[in-house]
Amino acid sequence: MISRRRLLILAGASAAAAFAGVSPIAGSPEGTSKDPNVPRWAMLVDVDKCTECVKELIKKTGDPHVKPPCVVACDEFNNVPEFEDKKKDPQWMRIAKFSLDKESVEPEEFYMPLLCNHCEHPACAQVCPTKATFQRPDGIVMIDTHRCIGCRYCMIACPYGARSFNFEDPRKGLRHINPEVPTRSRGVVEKCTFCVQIVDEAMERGEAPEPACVKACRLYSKNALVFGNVKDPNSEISKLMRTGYVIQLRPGVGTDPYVFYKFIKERP
Amino acid sequence: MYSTKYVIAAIIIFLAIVTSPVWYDMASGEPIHPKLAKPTGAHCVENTEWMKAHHMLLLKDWRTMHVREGKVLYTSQTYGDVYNASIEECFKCHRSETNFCEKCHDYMGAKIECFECHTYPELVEEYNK
Amino acid sequence: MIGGAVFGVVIPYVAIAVFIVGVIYKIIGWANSAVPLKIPTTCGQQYTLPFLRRNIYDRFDCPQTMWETVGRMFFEIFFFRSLFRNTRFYYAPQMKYKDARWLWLFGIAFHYSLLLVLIDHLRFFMNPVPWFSSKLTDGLSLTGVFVPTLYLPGLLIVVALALLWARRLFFGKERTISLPSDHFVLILLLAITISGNLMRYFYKVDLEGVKELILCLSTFNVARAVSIADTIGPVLYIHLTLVSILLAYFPFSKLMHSAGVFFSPTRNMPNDNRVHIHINPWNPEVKGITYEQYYEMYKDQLDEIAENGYKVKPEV
Amino acid sequence: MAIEFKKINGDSPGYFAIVLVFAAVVAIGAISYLANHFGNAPDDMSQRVPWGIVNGAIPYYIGLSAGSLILSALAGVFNIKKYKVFSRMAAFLAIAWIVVAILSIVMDIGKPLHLGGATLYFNLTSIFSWNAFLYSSYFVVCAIYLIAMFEDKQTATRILAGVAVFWAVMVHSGTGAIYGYIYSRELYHSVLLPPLFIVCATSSGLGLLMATIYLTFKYTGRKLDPDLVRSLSKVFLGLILILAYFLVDEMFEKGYMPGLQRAIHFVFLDPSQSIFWCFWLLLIVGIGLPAFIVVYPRTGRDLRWLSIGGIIHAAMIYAERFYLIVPGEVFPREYLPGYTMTSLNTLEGSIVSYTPTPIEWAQVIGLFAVGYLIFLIGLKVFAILPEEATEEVIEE
Amino acid sequence: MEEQPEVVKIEQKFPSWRDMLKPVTEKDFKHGFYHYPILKRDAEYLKDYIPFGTRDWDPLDKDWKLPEDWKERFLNAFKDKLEKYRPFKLYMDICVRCGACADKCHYYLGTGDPKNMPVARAELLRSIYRRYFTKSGRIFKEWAGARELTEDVVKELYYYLYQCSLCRRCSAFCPYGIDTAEIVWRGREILNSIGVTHRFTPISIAACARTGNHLGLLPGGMAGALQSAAEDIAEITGVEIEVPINKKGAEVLFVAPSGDYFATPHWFGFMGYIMFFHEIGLDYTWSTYAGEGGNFGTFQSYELAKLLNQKIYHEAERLGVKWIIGGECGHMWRDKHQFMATMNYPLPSTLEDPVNPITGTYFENAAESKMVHIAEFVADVIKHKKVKLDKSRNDHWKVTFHDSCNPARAMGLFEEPRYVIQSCCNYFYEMPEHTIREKTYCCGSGGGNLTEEVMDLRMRGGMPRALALKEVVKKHGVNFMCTICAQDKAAFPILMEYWKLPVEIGAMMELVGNALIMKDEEQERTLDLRGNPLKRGEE
Repeated sequence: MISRRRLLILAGASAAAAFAGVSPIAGSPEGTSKDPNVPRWAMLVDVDKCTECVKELIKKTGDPHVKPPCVVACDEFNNVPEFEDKKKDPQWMRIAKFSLDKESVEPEEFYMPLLCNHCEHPACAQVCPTKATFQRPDGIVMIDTHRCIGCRYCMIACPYGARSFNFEDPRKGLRHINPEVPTRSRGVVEKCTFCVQIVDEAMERGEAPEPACVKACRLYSKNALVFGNVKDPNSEISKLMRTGYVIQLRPGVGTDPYVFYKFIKERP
Repeated sequence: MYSTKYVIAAIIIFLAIVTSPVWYDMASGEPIHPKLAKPTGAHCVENTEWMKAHHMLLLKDWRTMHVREGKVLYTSQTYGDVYNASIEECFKCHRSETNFCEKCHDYMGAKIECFECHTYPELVEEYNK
Repeated sequence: MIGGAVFGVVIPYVAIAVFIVGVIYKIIGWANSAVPLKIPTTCGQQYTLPFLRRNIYDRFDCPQTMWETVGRMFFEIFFFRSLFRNTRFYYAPQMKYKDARWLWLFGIAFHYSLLLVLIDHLRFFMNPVPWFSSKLTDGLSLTGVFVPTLYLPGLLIVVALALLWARRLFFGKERTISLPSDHFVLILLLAITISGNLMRYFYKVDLEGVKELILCLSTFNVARAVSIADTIGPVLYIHLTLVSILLAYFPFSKLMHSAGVFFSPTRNMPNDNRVHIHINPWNPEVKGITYEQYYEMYKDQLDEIAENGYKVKPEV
Repeated sequence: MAIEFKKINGDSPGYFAIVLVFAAVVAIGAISYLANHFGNAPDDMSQRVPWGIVNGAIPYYIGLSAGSLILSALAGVFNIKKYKVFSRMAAFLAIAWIVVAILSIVMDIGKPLHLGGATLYFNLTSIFSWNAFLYSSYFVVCAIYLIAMFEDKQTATRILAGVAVFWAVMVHSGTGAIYGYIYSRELYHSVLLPPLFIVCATSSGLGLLMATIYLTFKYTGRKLDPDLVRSLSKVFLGLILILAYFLVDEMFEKGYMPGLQRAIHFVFLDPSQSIFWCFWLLLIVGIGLPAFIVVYPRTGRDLRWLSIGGIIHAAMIYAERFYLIVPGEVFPREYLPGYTMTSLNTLEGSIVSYTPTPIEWAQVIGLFAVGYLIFLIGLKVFAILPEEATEEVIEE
Repeated sequence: MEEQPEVVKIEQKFPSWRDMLKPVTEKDFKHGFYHYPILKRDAEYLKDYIPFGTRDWDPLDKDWKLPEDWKERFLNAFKDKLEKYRPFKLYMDICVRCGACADKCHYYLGTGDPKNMPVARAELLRSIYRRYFTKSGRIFKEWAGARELTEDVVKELYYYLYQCSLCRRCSAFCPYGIDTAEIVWRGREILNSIGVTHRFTPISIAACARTGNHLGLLPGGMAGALQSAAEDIAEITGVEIEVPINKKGAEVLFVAPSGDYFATPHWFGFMGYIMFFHEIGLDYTWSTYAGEGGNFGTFQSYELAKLLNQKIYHEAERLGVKWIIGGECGHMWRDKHQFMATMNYPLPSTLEDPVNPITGTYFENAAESKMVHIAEFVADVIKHKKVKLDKSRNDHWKVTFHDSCNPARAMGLFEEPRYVIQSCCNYFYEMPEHTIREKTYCCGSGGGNLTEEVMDLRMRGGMPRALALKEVVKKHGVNFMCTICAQDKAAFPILMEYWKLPVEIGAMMELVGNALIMKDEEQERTLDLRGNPLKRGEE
């Protein structure tokens, strides 16, 4: 028969949730954790290696819109759909070409990936009316799509254009499904999660996590992307960050992004 | 004036409405209870009887644990063993969504929203052919 | 064993039987009395001279034809048109008349919620579930907040009933005219709806078993019903027994207004009294004074009128 | 003698015709909504422009609501007795518009059935969360205010009028803040937006109300003292001039900043962009023309012209919403300031055009029709129209 | 203008449901609210219909000297009514006591007595019904709202059933259309069966049964009334009119309520009828045998109603008229429109289709019962411009129209009188919306209450109407309330005096008579029908 105690606990918990307005266990702590044992995930992009890789690929394929392995891996792992119409096509990770805004000097172009910056002060979580977007103690900014109402305020607020809205049912744009990650539904916003499934699973096993893009980059033997815990001074990412000039995107808006871009032109 | 014909019509309509489930059920010829796919495995996460009524509460708690708190593991309160707090865990025993979840929910007229986003074995199979 | 059989099988069967037989008995009881006179309450302009326009509302409030009468009944039953006319008289300080359609609002909220909740319940009674029932339920449920989805009419019905009861408790006039039975029905309905909501959101029962039980009952598979009845949690039986009480009480109470409104002669008859004469089946003979008797009584005066050529002239 | 308010009979073929027309428009809007959200009917929104004109409907209709309510409460708060005749009508319109505004939120969001979450999980830092609270409470305040008026409760009406005006200001400031506080987009980020929203809410609400008053009184055969509308039109003139001042002020402020020059050129000076036309049409047709109509003696005395002016202004305020919402999205953000950017796989870094499709327009117009449908039915069901409206105030 | 009277103090009491079941007995009967008992003379005459009426009793007595087996008779009568009247039986069952009707009753508003709420009035009978005719009442007694039938209950029934004017205002608001008039009518019938009846209506019923009209005017008296009306007309207009009476072979029989024959202000309407029919040259006749349009029997019982209204068809048959016109009267039209044809079916074959001989209009809405309302008839004639009207002759009146309960809610006669009035006068104003048309308030004196002993009740019952009138008096300076009911015309002048309203009461036909420009009228009229000087060209 039913375990009466548990029934009451569960029922009581949900009752309390209904009346208090918030789930007792769902409250996300404000800000990332101060606890030194809780990691703070970040990503470092070596812009030079990235540029090298993309240029190489463009040359090889002749396609200026080529998707490098990191983007392909991201799309595949996270079930990011592909639609013909660029206007409606969601993209978590994308490669952009930059050049100094001075045509006269013929500046050199460089390429770098754009993805969710998992900011320390995420504008999206700030504006989300349902707390569907929230920041985990380890710094990962997540969307609880169960709660998302699809108002797209976060897309307006995000300074990095990292978010995509599902104008269509994503399953229509998928040819392959990774069962580990849910495909989202029509009418919600989605974005890069630092492959949170991989991160959580690795943490459970006590290993160092490696998101799909980072893994793909490593397997493609470019090592342009590094993922790790910046709180740990001995982590690879911390070490690498000490070796060059590291910038953040749009530091002026004060969101304090945790995807760092490293510039060092190491000429042979 | 007795307006007998209207009264008789009214009684017939009343009877028809009140007894409609009886006729409907008899005419439909559906079995009283649908045959659900048998799960593999010794037991469910919790007591089966309890799961029948409360599975969605459990899933909801799992979802809060997993998504918002990053806790991945759940310890069964009945059996004490540990499970991945994920809907994928269900499909380890319940190999079929269509013949288990959907069938029973169809029977009950309850909508399942999980699989608008979450995947299930049949769907993955269909896509990854 | 006994409990399940009693609460799950015997009581529902008895209640349903009492309900059906009782309602029909009551209807036949009404039908056995004749409607001697055609007494529609006219709330609009009658069918009259062609140059006096009757607007659409007059047609429904003062029906002349059968279809207009049907229209009137339709608006009465589906929109509570008469209640919508409600005004309230204020004594102080200005002695004014005001719209007071709260009763209409609460009433319509309650009745429509009830209808929708009943339609939602079809999923327990019908196998396979009819499409309109599940479509309607999906459209009226808020998802993403609670498990299961919040079924709005189910909550609204509690609110509406509470408001209706509050009228009876806190308003002087309504308190005065409320009999214990009026409170009883409201309390019973509140208990039913609250227990239903509790069952939906907090104290879950095995719905699969509930449906199986109900299907067994509706296909008269008593043996199986008895065996299933035992496996279902007690919370259901609170709800089910309360519903059974309501069903059994229905024919003997004011709840019969739901059938009675169709029979009300002030609403279901057209105002065509002078066009189609209504027949009273027991029209009695009444012996009044005849003209001959009258003439005998006032012979001289009547003769005088006759002498003047049946006319009266002014004497100026 | 107190002003007497009456229901209309609502039995003329004209009444039914206009109700049917609006109902048909509502039906078209509803069908386009369903086709857009559950079918394949195209809108022109994109990952770069996620807020289109249906989203623009939210501030627009809230503006109409706030404007109507502020006018309705004028009589109560500032004790301008002569406008009391319009107070019920304006308050009812305010309710109709807030219903429409809430409906437009429902129509705009991707998961309308999840909307309950917005009340359950309140996010203190989200303006949208605050607005969800403000909008629903504003509806309640409006309703209580209207009920107090129906019940002829003088003191309560006056107090509630004050509360309602305060609430309307809050609500619309909040709506302005939704856009104004977005610091990641320079074209959005503006401290002027909340006050500007209030001004254009009042002006558009008033403009539409003038036309509504005129048409309603005309077609219900009621006497309307032209002086009343004329004095309203002077308030209207003042408001649109303030609006123009704000717009120009903001234009110059943005234009003064070298970093925004390209964006400013794109918004204000590039005739190939619809936004250019939006802004200048708003300024010339939406503000200049109505101002002229009010000022020019021949048109300023003619209620028909004034109504036309009001309607033009109210319609052009939609262009204002377009101008407020769309350029900030269309004009690309600089992720790495000083560098030009082109994305390999998405449309980032370039101007993504946004041209509303008929499907989107049908939704917006359908919403508009919902407002007037509520109003038309309200005229029949509630006593909101005065028997006549005259300038002189008869004391009781 | 005099000081307004102090507002009548209305004590509202809200007793508990238990107190509501306790009967109000002779000890609590308030003066001015209870009726005197039936006179022996009338009881003797009507003994077939109202047995036991001849005994000696008074409502204030402790012992009402009811017959030995009164309880049995009462219950038998109750059962009989349940079997015969579906509405009665239905309305006993389906009331949900929602309270929508409660403050719709003018008597409740005026007295504040909770038992004057329509629902409570019906509950008086329902409580007995439950006790003796339903299972639940028999088992749960008081808790099911049932009560024993005792002499006290009979006293209470007598007290309250005669505080209803059968205006059916509550019925218009009831979601099930429960018709309190129907219930009260049955209640009074049941009381009649044990000889508990009031004084007022049986006097008129007996008189009408004997002489043909409620007032007991003999044929000569009626002829005299017609003659003096014709003389008054001649005095004011200079036109001498011959009035047909008992004329065989006339096309139309005209039936007016007998109040018109001599009471004021009915009289001016009476003159109006004669002038109008003369002007259009209608071939009609008055009748002495069927000289009464009103029917007080409808306040008492089915049989008594039939006793009175059958005479009209008998007379129509005897005189050989083609069809019938009925005058301005309220309850008369409930009887004529809803009851008469049913009660007298089959109708005399001598009657023909009601076609207006002046305009040729076929009165389709009276196709079978052959009885046309005067307002319908006049409106038709005016519409076809067969008469000349001078609106300015009514310029000294600022007119409002009081919809009489029964033509309004039992017939749907709203537009015809308004059309006629608006064709006859320049200044017409409606009273507040909630007091006109189907929501009209009773004058407070209908349904058998037009009697001196219940004056307090009548004045209180007339309060809502008086207040509504006061609004238009203040707003538009209304000084003339037009009504198409004989009882209104009798009741309102007293009410106006009581509420200090400077308003004259008059008939629709008075306004028609005033405005009517007669063919053989030689000089300009200087007086209206009341003999007041005409005031023209002002304003």
